[in-house]
Amino acid sequence: MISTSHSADKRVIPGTPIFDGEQAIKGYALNAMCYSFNDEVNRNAYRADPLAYCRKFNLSAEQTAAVLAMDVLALLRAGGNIYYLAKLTGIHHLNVQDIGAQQTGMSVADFKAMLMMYQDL
Amino acid sequence: MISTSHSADKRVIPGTPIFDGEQAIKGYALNAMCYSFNDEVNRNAYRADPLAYCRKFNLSAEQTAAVLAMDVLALLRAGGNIYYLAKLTGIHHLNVQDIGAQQTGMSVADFKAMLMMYQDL
Amino acid sequence: MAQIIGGYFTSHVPGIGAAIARDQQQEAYWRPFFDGLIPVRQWLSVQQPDVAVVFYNDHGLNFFLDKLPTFAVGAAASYANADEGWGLPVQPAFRGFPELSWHIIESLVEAEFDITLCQQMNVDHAVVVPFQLAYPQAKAWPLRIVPIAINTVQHPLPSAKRCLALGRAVGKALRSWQGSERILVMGTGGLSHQLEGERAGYINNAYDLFCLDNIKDNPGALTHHSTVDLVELAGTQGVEILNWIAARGALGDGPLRQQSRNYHIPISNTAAATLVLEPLGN
Amino acid sequence: MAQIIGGYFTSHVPGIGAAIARDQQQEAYWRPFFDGLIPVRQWLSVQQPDVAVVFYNDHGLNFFLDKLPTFAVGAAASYANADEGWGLPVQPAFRGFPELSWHIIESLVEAEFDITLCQQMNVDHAVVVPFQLAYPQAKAWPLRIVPIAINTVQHPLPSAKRCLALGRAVGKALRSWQGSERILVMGTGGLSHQLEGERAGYINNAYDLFCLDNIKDNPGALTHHSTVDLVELAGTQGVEILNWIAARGALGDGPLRQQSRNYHIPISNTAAATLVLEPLGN
Ligand SMILES: [Fe+3]
Ligand SMILES: [Fe+3]
Repeated sequence: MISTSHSADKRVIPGTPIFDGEQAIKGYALNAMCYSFNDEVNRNAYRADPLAYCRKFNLSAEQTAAVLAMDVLALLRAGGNIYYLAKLTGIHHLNVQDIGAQQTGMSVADFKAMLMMYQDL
Repeated sequence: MISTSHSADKRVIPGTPIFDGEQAIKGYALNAMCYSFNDEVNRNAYRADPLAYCRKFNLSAEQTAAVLAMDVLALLRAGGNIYYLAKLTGIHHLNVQDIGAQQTGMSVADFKAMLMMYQDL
Repeated sequence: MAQIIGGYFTSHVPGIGAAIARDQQQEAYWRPFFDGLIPVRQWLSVQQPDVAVVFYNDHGLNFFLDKLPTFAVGAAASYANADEGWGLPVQPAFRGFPELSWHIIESLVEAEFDITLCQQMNVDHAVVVPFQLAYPQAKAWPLRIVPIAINTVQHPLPSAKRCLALGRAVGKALRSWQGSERILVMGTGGLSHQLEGERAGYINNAYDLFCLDNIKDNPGALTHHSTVDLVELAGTQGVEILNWIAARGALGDGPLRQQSRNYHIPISNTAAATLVLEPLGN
Repeated sequence: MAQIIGGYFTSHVPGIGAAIARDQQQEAYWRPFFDGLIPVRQWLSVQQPDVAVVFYNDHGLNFFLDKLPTFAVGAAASYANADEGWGLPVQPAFRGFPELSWHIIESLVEAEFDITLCQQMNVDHAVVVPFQLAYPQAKAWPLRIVPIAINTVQHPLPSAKRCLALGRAVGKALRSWQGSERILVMGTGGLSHQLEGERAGYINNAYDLFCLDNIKDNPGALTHHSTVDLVELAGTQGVEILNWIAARGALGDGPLRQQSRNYHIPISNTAAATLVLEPLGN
């Protein structure tokens, strides 16, 4: 049988969201908003009034709350795709190590130290 | 050997342009202009000043002359793709039978009569 | 389990949409074509499909040469029709079926079809006109759609063989869909016609009849021509037969019954055809 | 006749571009990675390629989910880099090579790859960073490019097996190209890394070394994992190994020499690698 986005037996990799059709359906508006941030004019419009900008893209209440809280795990659960979300977190001056720390519940220093430890494997 | 757009032995079907890579390279600006005509605002801008509109899209002299003459065979030679060109000829109230007549050197009545004759085959 | 109720194939030229807008269906010029839709409508009113998988080609509404897919599969919640630039009245949007779209997309990528997926997509006359013909009274379309666009704009086009394989892979996906929907397969466009060049107005009824005679029981016969052969045989726009070939593939390898068939020359610059094929045993 | 001079593979994360912008190449954190480029630059200065065929993945600059191709082939006269939203300095545009692009496109469609062709296309850090690494002094890029983008953004991704086949088909097209150009093949991205989820920061050097050890002589070994296996093994962004696999395919089936290889953990969140493979007998 073909495995579908909606099959109950979908494979789960702990701590690892897979951006498949189910997530894509959920996240389209959020990802469209984030994609708009390739354009500085749009980044400035968001900075000026984040809530209004979310409304302009018809984000759900869940998505809007996740944006306003800048909560990456919540953004992912709401259908966000990390490639587009990175443009949003960039506006908030969060680089990939900052969001790594946030998602793993570590300090940024601890997150970086964890990465350095892989050298010794 | 792979047949390329540029091979000298490219197959020719009389009276039948094939929109391949070679034509696409030549026609990109012209086709981009025609694609813009999906939007009524752009159609009106073209109507107001066709030459200025051609310049805005950086059409070549050959393409601009073909547009201003509304010469379909010349538009095709200049790299135009009929699917996009149809949006341009539509602005000039030329439907597919009008441009068929123009390209075949017939009157529109004769062109339509030719099509009717296929019934008797 | 889902059921494929059959295939509905028809020409889709904008001239048909214009004739509908001008209410010319009963005029002598148009009637021989529109009358071919009467059995299609009767069949659909009995079959009551819930969803249509539509093989068609975009004519420069949704796709431009900056991003031109060989095969594109819609995965949107709705598909709007829009202004194509020449004044056809814009028709109501279609409801999509994202879950079925994703099921098809996953099947196709697994089967090594390199599709472009479209979570937002406008559909042009090649989708709209066949529904206007099938549901002339509809204020809103009575079924959902999954549009699948095949490149007929920019050579190299996919081969007829590849399009048949695409259709077969879509059919396999449909037969494994766990929903209870009644699924209509559609292939739109053709038959022979050519808009551009000194050969504009070209029609080839011998090739058209070859297609109509073989597509039901011997679709492989339509795949022995290269795409440039197709241009020569069917005309530059007659290559839209690729949509028919793909749709035929989706009907599977079982025996089919020809439920209705109509062929008429000319409508606008086109040899027009309408065909319904139904799986035997339905 | 054209000659494939070899393959240059490298990580491409934006952090590298940021380090270059801040002139941090000699800092202790960055130097073990940047030093791996020294032999690449020496090799390129000897080889003097005229054109690079670049297998990479777009990260949401040129493609959005409205039209997301599995495989996209550039056919533009030039490719601009552009603002990706997070402040990397925009780099000079690349000259394209439309004639070679179309030759590749025609070969691929003939070989039943359903590519999306892009006559206009912006390229992101995944193209730019590897050239910044290879040509650090360049004010203008000294070679033309044909970019080929592989979907790593939206599942279902193409399988490793399909990507290797794509690369092989591109290699076949390159070997039949009648020009006299010296062709560099590039594969960018990876190795293991994961940006999102509670597993963010995941790195798997065992899998990375498996890839580095096998890609030269036994690339088929990299195709036995499904794309979800790849996510598990390499991380959500580690699936960029697909670009390496495709590039390896383009180098053909003849024996290769490992001209240089570097592997270093971490740069940013990534296990970084740089590799040059050269056909024996060149
Ligand atoms: Fe059409
Ligand atoms: Fe990347």
